[in-house]
Amino acid sequence: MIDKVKKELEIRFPLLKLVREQHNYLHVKVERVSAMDAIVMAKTTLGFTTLQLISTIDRLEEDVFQITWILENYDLCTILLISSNYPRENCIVPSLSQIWPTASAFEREIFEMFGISFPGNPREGEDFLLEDWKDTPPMRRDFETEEYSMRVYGERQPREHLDPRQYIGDIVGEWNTPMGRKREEEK
Amino acid sequence: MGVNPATDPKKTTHLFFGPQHPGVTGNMSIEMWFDGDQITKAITHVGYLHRGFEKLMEKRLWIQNFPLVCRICVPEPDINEECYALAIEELTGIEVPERAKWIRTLVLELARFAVNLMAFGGQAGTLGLGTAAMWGITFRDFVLDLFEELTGARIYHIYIQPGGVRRDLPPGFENRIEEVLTKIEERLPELDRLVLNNAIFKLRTQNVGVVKPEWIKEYGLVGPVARGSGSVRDVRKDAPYEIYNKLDFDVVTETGNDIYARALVRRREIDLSISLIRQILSGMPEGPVATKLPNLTEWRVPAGEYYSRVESSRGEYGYYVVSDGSLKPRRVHVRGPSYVHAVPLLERMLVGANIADVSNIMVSLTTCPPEIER
Amino acid sequence: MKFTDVISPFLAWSRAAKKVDTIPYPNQQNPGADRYRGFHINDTSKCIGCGRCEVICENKAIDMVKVDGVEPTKGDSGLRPKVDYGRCCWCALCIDVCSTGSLSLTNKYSWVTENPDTCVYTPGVDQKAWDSEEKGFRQENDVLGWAGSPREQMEIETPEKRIENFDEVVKGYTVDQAMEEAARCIQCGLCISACPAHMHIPDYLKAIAEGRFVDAVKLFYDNNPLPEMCGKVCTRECETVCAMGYQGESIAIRWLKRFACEQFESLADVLALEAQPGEPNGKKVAVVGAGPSGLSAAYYLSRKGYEVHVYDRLEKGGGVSWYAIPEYRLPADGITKQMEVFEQTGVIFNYGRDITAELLADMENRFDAVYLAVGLQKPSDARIKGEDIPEVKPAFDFLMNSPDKGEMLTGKKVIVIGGGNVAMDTARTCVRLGADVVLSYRRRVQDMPADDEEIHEAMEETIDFRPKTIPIRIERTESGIRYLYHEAKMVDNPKGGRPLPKPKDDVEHAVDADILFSAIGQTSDIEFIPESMQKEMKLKWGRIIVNDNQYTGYKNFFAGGDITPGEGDAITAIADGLRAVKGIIDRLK
Amino acid sequence: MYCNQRPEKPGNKKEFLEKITNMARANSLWVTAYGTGCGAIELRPLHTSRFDMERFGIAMRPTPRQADVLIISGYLATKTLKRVIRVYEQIQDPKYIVALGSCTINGGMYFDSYNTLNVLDKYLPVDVYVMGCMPRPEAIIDGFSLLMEKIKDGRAQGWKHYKENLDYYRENQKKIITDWDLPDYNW
Repeated sequence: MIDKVKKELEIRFPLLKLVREQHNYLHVKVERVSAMDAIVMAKTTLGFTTLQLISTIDRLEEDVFQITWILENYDLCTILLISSNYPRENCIVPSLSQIWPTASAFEREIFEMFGISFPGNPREGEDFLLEDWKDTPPMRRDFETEEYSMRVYGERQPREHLDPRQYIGDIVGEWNTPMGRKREEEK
Repeated sequence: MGVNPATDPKKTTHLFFGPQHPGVTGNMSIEMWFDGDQITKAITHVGYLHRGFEKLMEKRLWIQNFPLVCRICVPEPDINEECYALAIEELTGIEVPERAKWIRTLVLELARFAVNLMAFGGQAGTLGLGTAAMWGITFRDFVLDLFEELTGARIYHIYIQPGGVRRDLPPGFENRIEEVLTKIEERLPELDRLVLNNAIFKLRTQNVGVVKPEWIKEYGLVGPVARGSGSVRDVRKDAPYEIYNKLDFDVVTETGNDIYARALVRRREIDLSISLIRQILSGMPEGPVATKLPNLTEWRVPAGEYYSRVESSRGEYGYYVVSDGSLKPRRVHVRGPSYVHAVPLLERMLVGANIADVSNIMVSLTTCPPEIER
Repeated sequence: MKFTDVISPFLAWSRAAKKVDTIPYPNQQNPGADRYRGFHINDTSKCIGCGRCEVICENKAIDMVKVDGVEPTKGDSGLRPKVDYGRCCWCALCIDVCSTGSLSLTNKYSWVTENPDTCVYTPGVDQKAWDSEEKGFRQENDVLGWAGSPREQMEIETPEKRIENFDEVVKGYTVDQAMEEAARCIQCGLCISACPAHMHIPDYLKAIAEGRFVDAVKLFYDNNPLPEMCGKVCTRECETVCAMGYQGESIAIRWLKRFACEQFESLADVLALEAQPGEPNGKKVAVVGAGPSGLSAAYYLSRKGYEVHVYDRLEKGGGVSWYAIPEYRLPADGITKQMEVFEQTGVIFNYGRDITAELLADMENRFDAVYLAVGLQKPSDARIKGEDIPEVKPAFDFLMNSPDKGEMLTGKKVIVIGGGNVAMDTARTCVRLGADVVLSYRRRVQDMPADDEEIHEAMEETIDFRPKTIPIRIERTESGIRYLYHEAKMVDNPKGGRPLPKPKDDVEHAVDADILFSAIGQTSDIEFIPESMQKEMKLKWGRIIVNDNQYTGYKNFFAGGDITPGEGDAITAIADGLRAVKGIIDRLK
Repeated sequence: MYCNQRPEKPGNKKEFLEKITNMARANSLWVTAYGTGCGAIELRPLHTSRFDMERFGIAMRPTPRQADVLIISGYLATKTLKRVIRVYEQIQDPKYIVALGSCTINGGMYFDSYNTLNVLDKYLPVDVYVMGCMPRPEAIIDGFSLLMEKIKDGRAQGWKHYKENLDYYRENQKKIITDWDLPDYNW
């Protein structure tokens, strides 16, 4: 089954990259331009009629968002993951809410958590999990949650933190060698 | 929370159901518009339990996430641990000892058993049948005692870990399970009389909250919601994990499409769990229960992506785990069955329903808000 | 609607006549299960303050804090975990990773309070109601193995093969093995206090685990200019306190050091930027003795801009520890590799110079400071009757003269007296030269001062161990010598300490042999120091007493290494050199 | 519908009257049925036959108007805090708050989460804390016993404190609820 799916996808999308393949599991990476075609093809001709999940990974160092659509062939319990990269700046991804009623909620969440826009989703922008969020979208890699939490919510008492490694090193004068390499420089 | 202070110019009534409402499952709310007592439009509001699990998991070591993932689903934490552990095992190639697989399956079935007891009783509870709800929760408590003995906690077990489980079964544990099973089994017929053979329950649930079979594929419905409408979908059977392929069972399915059918599925799942637990206890092999892991604070999971699936009491549960080869996960996306059940499906099901049935319908989907919000 | 459906619910009333499920006094009658995860307790005497619990805690609920009555010692940081119950989530990860198993959870679960600020306490130090609770979640390391794991096994030559030649016994780690072994480190830093030179052990283990071998070597050179030698023959105090050693095996710190150095053909190239002479400050320092202590002082002084002259009576640098340690433990090519670094640093070596009183007096005039690191020169007397027979030889001299290149001892019978590393080296060298070796030691095997590994390997190599033997005398026979001894029994030492060997009976046992090596230690020879100087210095048992900065008290004279009292191993000598550098810099300011 | 004035200062009754009313209050604690967090799961066994909290005079009420006690069962998301404030303020005087779990004290598991409070008593007056994550039903009963003792002693004055220091609490509340669309006084 998976062989057939793979073959058909490869014929249609020659630039497709295979990520993982198992007897009921296939993960492929496609070009941005052919992502929607691949999804539609999977739904209409390959039998992956169910949308399980839309997931996003913030690949900050590559400056892209990787969007993964997880589709399922309901009768065969077979999973197809289709991933594609979208540039991070003003990221816009086509909406699937016309094809699957479930897509709308996933897309609303991604809009809230990553700031990715899905034009075509009629309910885009409605509050989903957060209420009146003004900071960087929280699931982005450049959002520091601990810093935010300490700034906004505070903590009861600050930690009395003594790192044993540093504490011992200071007692015995580990860094007090003739060359005196500073710990800060090391780190 | 009472009527919205802003007066609506149209003749429809506008009501909030929840989050502070005894009939709501967990902490969520539904905003509804009525024509008479018939709902014309419904919007689910979630996020009251949003803790940013997925963000926190990116900030913690692989092993440190086990205490975190179990908190995503309070009634049935083990599926989260199992699902996350399965993904890690797939990415790292860690082998699970045979006995650990059996113990894991035992734990998962016990948890499913406990949850179905509570959900089955809870379904009656929403109709005012408090006794059934109390019985269900009390039965569940007997199972929690077993969990306490096995794992050291009633609710958050943190028992399943990559490469096995954290502790071996305590001596004589099998007998205690058998005692509890017998005790509950004896009393289940009473519960049946109280719920399934109850005129009130039948009147309030039959032909109410219908899930049409054609919605199943459209929405990707799973678990008792789908199986109450004729689906035979069960990950335990279709893509077996752990030792489910060695156990003998048939997928529970009903064709009533309504709340009663879903309650019946849960009731039959309880029997199935009892049978599975007995099978597991009779076949439990000896051996080690955990594979040795490397230094936990320096443990790097090889780069890769995997979507792991298990069957929870509410249906298929998925974890999309992405590693970039570092000490911490790059991304963990939790896909609970309630996501589609409680948001798109519930919004659609409620249209045309009566105000009195809202809570009933919601509970029949066993929506678990933390799964949606994480 | 069926009539039965109306009736059937009422049957539930039958429950009214049955036993209830209610627990009458829940909080008293329902203790937590045997394995319940409740509140923390800590056996503070067992705890070593490694901070593993703090690192694994995902909630930052555990802080390591100073507590009264626990002082930092070697192998104990003196810190103890303090738990914040406003953070703790009862996951018990801290229990399963506790390296000593001192931390546990009790099965007490009830703690209510009006004041949220009181929910922080240090288990085992602050009194709590559950301190003596016996049940609860305890570590089971045999199930999980999170608290301690076995060491990566290195390939070792079989005894049958290795006695045929002088090749190294241990083969060293492969890259994968080394990275895995180094990754076992939990970065607690207890080893730093145990290492006399306070090397940056956690840092370089981390560097090795991450494959940054260049960084590791640079970190070695921060406080040890002879890492390859230490990587092979160090006494490894660090490994004795390793937190991983309590429930598993300590990390092979020594082998990892050796591994990192062996990754490079030339250490001088690795340190091309680091090991350079410092900005010259016009001051000159003489270092007497090119052993570990002298070399370490020379290296750092030179990098600090001093002009350093090293004097040694031998023809090559490295000192006796280098020459006397046999090839199978420390191959000679490593010496050249490490000496290149010193040359690159600009140290000037004067080899083949006998150290005399005149030379010392000359130094006093020509140099701003002098560092005496001459070591121990003279073999100790065995004080056995007949030790003046020519076949009775000091083992140390035998080792010094490259025995592997000397004549074979095939078919000869050799007796070695002693239980230290020199005795082991001599015995094992003789075995490799084809001799039949008997090793005689006064006390038990476990009392031997040699490394356990050495003893173990020596035992494998067909050496006839005769512990608990008290020598009586050595006689000359027609073909060679005869060694006579009493068998000993151990009696308790009235003054405390190790048990003393006493003759079991009057029976004299005899062994015939061709050669006897006495390896019972060396003593110092300070005759080269002029009497005028000796008067100014503080001497004890022929050793020079120095202060914390290795200062002798005489002019600008410093001393270190074996000539001062101490452990007498290479790493202590290196540490002496480091302290002397500090002392010299301070004094010449 | 809403009261638009500052709360009146609670008057002082005669001491012996106060004692008698406190006695009565302590023995009938009615709890608002609002499961704000995961600790709610252990409240269910509490009102079933096994632990049976009604024998202690503790009962669940569906609406805040009928209740005296609000249980904050664990962490509070900012979105919930807004609802909780409203629920709390609608409870008739006297009212008490029982906080369950570590999360209410110092953030617990979610100390670095961008969406949960760390220190509850900055926003609402808490009378009793029950330690544990999550606390068992037995521990919650202990918590209620402590609350009863407190009420009997007349020490459970959190609600008075809240009224007297309304400005302090409001300031903290408004700091994290940026879209404050509640009436200022909703008694």
